[in-house]
Amino acid sequence: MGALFIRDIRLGLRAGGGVLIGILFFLAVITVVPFGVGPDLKLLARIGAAMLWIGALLATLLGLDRLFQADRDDGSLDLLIMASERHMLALTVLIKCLAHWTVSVLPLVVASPLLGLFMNMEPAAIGATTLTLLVGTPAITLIGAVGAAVAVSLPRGGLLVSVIILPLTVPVLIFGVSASYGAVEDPAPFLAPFLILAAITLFFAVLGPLAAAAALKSSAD
Amino acid sequence: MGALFIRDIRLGLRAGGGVLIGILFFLAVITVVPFGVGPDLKLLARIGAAMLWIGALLATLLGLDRLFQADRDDGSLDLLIMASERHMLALTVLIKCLAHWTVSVLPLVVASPLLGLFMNMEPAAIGATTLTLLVGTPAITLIGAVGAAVAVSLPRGGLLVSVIILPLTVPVLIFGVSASYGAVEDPAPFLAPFLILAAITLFFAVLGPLAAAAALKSSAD
Amino acid sequence: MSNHAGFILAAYGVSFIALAILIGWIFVDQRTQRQALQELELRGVRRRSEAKTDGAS
Amino acid sequence: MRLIAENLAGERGGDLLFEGLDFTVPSGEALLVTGPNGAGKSTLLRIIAGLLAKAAGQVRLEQISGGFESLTAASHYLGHLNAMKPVLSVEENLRFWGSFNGQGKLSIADALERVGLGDIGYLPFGYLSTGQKRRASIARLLVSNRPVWLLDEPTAGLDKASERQFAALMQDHLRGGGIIVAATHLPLGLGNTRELALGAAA
Amino acid sequence: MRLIAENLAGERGGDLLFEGLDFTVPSGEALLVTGPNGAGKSTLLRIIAGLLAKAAGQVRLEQISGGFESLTAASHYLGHLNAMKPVLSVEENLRFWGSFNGQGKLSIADALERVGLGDIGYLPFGYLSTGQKRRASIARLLVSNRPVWLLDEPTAGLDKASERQFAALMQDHLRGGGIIVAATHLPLGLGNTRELALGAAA
Amino acid sequence: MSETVSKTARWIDWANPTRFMTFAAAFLPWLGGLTTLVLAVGFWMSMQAPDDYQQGATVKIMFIHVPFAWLSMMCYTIMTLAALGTLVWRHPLADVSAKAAAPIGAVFTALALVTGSLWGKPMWGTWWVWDARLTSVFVLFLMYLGIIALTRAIDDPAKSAKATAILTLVGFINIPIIKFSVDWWNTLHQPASVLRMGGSTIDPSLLWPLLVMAIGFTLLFFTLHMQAMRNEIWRRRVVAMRRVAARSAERRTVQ
Ligand code: HEM
Ligand SMILES: Nc1ncnc2c1ncn2[C@@H]1O[C@H](COP(=O)(O)OP(=O)(O)OP(=O)(O)O)[C@@H](O)[C@H]1O
Ligand SMILES: Nc1ncnc2c1ncn2[C@@H]1O[C@H](COP(=O)(O)OP(=O)(O)OP(=O)(O)O)[C@@H](O)[C@H]1O
Ligand SMILES: [Mg+2]
Ligand SMILES: [Mg+2]
Repeated sequence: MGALFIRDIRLGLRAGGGVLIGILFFLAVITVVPFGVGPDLKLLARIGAAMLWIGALLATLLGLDRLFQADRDDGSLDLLIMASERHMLALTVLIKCLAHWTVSVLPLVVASPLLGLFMNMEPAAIGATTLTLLVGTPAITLIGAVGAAVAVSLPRGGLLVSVIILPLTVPVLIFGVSASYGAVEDPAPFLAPFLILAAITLFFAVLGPLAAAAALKSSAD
Repeated sequence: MGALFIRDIRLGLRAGGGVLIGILFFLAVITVVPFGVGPDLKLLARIGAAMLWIGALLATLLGLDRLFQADRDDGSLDLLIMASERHMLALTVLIKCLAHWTVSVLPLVVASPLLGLFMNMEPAAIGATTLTLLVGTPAITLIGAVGAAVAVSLPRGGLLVSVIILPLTVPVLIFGVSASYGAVEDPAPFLAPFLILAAITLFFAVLGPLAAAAALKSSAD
Repeated sequence: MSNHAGFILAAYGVSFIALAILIGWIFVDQRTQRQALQELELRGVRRRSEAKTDGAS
Repeated sequence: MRLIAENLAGERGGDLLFEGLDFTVPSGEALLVTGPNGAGKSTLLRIIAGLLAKAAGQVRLEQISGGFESLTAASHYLGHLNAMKPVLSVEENLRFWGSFNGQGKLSIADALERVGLGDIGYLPFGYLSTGQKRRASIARLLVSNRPVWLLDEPTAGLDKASERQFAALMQDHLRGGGIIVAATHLPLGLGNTRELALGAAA
Repeated sequence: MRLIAENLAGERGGDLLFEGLDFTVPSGEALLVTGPNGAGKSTLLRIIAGLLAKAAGQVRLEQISGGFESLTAASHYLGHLNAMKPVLSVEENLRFWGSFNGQGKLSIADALERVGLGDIGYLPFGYLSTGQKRRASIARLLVSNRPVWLLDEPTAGLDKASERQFAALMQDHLRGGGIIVAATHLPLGLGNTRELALGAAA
Repeated sequence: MSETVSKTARWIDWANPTRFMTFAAAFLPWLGGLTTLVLAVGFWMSMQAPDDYQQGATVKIMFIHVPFAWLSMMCYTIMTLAALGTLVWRHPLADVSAKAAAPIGAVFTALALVTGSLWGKPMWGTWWVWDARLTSVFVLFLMYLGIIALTRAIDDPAKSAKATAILTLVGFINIPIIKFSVDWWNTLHQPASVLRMGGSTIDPSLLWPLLVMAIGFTLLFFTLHMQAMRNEIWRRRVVAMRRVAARSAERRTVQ
């Protein structure tokens, strides 16, 4: 299992452009929003958390469709499925998700405080947003794994994967954003949505790999 | 050449599930936004154009990295390069870009007025955004093609170059969004950024394929 | 209240057209499949076994 | 240990490719699956490997030794695709499969030596020639210990010397009590083999 | 028409694989390139096809007939990869290459008939078995007319019957004044062939 | 235990595709006729219905909008049951049913959205607001389209069946989640307040046409669904027979 994690991390760093393209896209999102809302710093600060979340959500989608596709194309997926008695397939999926998250999403989370500064957000808001991103984005990857597994046999599943999973990521987004707001606006609570967010991540950490494993098993041909 | 266009369109449609997916993807991306920033119609109207552009950028980037990779992986790229006396390679690249744009981006451009309605944008803003998308998104595909070609030719070093090339899409995004706003907000001009946008597209319509073709030629090994 | 007649007509009209297209498509589909089936049967192609073919769905 | 198939049937996209297959491969023997293109050789191997659902019948491993739980778990599958990552070096690829599949028998260096790639383990897998790639995948069979080898055209692309080398490896495996099921158009140069001829493309 | 190589050298990643190659293949003859894995057979073919830069020397086609401008333009290249899209049907794939490469000789249906795939042209390429895939790629050589065929292990995965069929196709091509350069480990069953043996893995 | 098995077996036997085809062929003309009749009566009744004192003539849109909205949800429920049928009982008809239902459901959902928008413009002054109910219907529409796209993208029915079933099931969890979470999100930011007629206090003069129309459209749905299932079964037979034909032809050429 550790070996799989290390292999996927290596692959991500060495070959897939995922990391940098993801960050770049994230930056692009954050750069153009001020053009839209104008130089109104207050407004920017208000929608800052939402923008960071939307940017992170969309950036996570980039490259997610290749999560299993690459392994299928070179025959590795067959062997991973065959090994399912040694390593439960759901666990294999979980590890692959973790590696993908570490390589393509973690850098965004790390970069988000900087972008929060650009958006004129308060320090507390920045901290809260980063924290919610850290806790919430794994859920997106895990949900995405289901879509990637369902679409694995399609050579260009990219868009399809996003279509399948975007409606499912809506709750994550909602609770992530509301927790971030909760940290600065007084009536709104922080802890409740944050805990729900954590619960969603944990829930999908179980359900996502199981569903993805089922889809992968039936995809072998 | 027509044959190549038709083949690539077919590939895009068959594998990913059709034009429908393109539109659907965009719909899904745009639905996510109100969940993030809240259902405030005024605010939505203001960031509408920026959101449409971000959605289009994401859709264009999804799968763009596979533009030549897929052909390389199954050996088609070799034959395309070998045919370069019959069909200039730069032209081949251009046709491939066109096909990619037609399948993955054009549906979004067509769907964008509808989404403008959902975002509560004014008719003038909707028209301007659609127009800028139509004129500006090809530039993103063309710039991306250079990155994709470089990435194919230098499996390891390629990443770095793509990351240098991809930031070029940010100006496209900025001029596109400012032209869209120019159409509705008074002090901001529409024509100037729009013309710059058109110029960028034309410029890359020539330079992009040439650069990509050069990279591809040196890539064969 | 006839100033809203346009909206009502549009609602009924759109519904009628959409349902007509749906029904028409289903009938065209029926004819296509039936013709293909008849043509194959004329050429003497037989399903291996009914249950098997359907079961493979 | 015995690999037993009873009344096995395989289908692809609704078409029955073969049915009523019965065979037994005892430990120490090899089964050669032959037949024209499209006869279903690869399909049969994938069914045995547990990657494809069988249309009817069953296939199982009896008296399994070595603590494996099922036929799938006890099998190595070498398909047309090499299951190696082009950007990782040969050694990195093998190290990954070795620790993922466990049950190491040979060290990676030894395995590479046995397939004649001792000196180029540091190269990225994508740089190898066709035959070298195939040999590197054969080394994958050696780094983890599995009694059943399912080989789909294993010698495609190998030169004469490597073919002999590989035949010797298979002999070793059989002598150690292993089982081999190989789909092939070419003679493999093995002694104690049974043959299963699948029909014309059905 | 003659394919001429003079003092040709090829390298990979800084290593000289072969040098000082001189050969001439006149119209109507075949050159068999043999040698162990990693000897540089594929490299040589890719150099002739113009896909790889030569390290030294030159290779050219003299007295080209049929209006081709260069060796590359007059060549068909059949590599390890089939250059076909799995999601498109066999016919769609062939139709694309036919109209992209131009110079049609056989219709697609005829070409498929010649390789024994006449009735499954409507299937997606990805559904074919290994040997059927290879035969479909061979059909690609038939739909566009090119005098020079560069074949890299063309018979890998073919069954005996298809091998004979393919040998007949190559004979036809040679009889029509074509040239064949083939890298292979297996005999191709051709008559008038020259052989070029590349050295051991360098 | 053995009894349940045999019971299931009998039930599955009853619903085998061949019997379904016989049954559908006999039943469909009657169902079609009944549908036409009920819809005609319903249409006539809704034309006769009085205007609402608050909403004026636009209340006529209700007679189609509400049935469409109900059917959009009913259809997804049927597809979810079918998905269970595919995954749990592996029933061959289940996948056919789900695949045939998806486009019909998508059309009804789209019509609910369009008629709702056409009602919203005169009533609320805007085509669209991001309120809980509207948004969840929109997401439902997206999921229909996603499922259709998936069934079209994988052409081997055996493979697309499971993938689609998994997606449908996962999507069903999504509907309550979205409905629930949208409430959450609305309390956080002040939403544009949305007028809504009290569901319970509808005047009988409006209720009866609505009910008749609802029954009519439900019948229409079942008619179309049954016919679409028939088409789908035929389509699969055609594909299977073409393959058999091709294969026997190939055997001839090879030998
Ligand atoms: C695009 C916009 C709209 C959508 C997507 C939509 C959706 C729905 C849905 C899903 C239902 C069924 C709810 C249920 O039974 O639980 C429904 C019922 C209903 N809608 Fe709409 N609606 C829209 C616009 C409107 C407008 C503008 C009005 C009137 C001003 C309206 C009035 C009603 C009424 C009266 C019912 C039935 C009452 C009930 O069962 O609660 N809707 N709508
Ligand atoms: N994914 C698939 N979907 C549908 N049909 C398939 C699929 N893969 C293979 N087939 C069909 O199944 C048949 C058997 O294929 P298989 O790969 O088992 O043949 P094979 O005996 O291995 O042939 P070869 O010698 O060419 O490798 C072929 O006719 C092929 O067209
Ligand atoms: N892309 C590459 N980069 C660097 N070296 C390479 C590359 N491709 C091949 N090589 C090396 O070049 C040598 C010759 O490779 P080539 O593919 O020409 O051999 P071959 O004679 O075709 O062998 P085979 O019989 O296995 O096909 C090999 O040693 C290989 O490691
Ligand atoms: Mg095979
Ligand atoms: Mg080679």
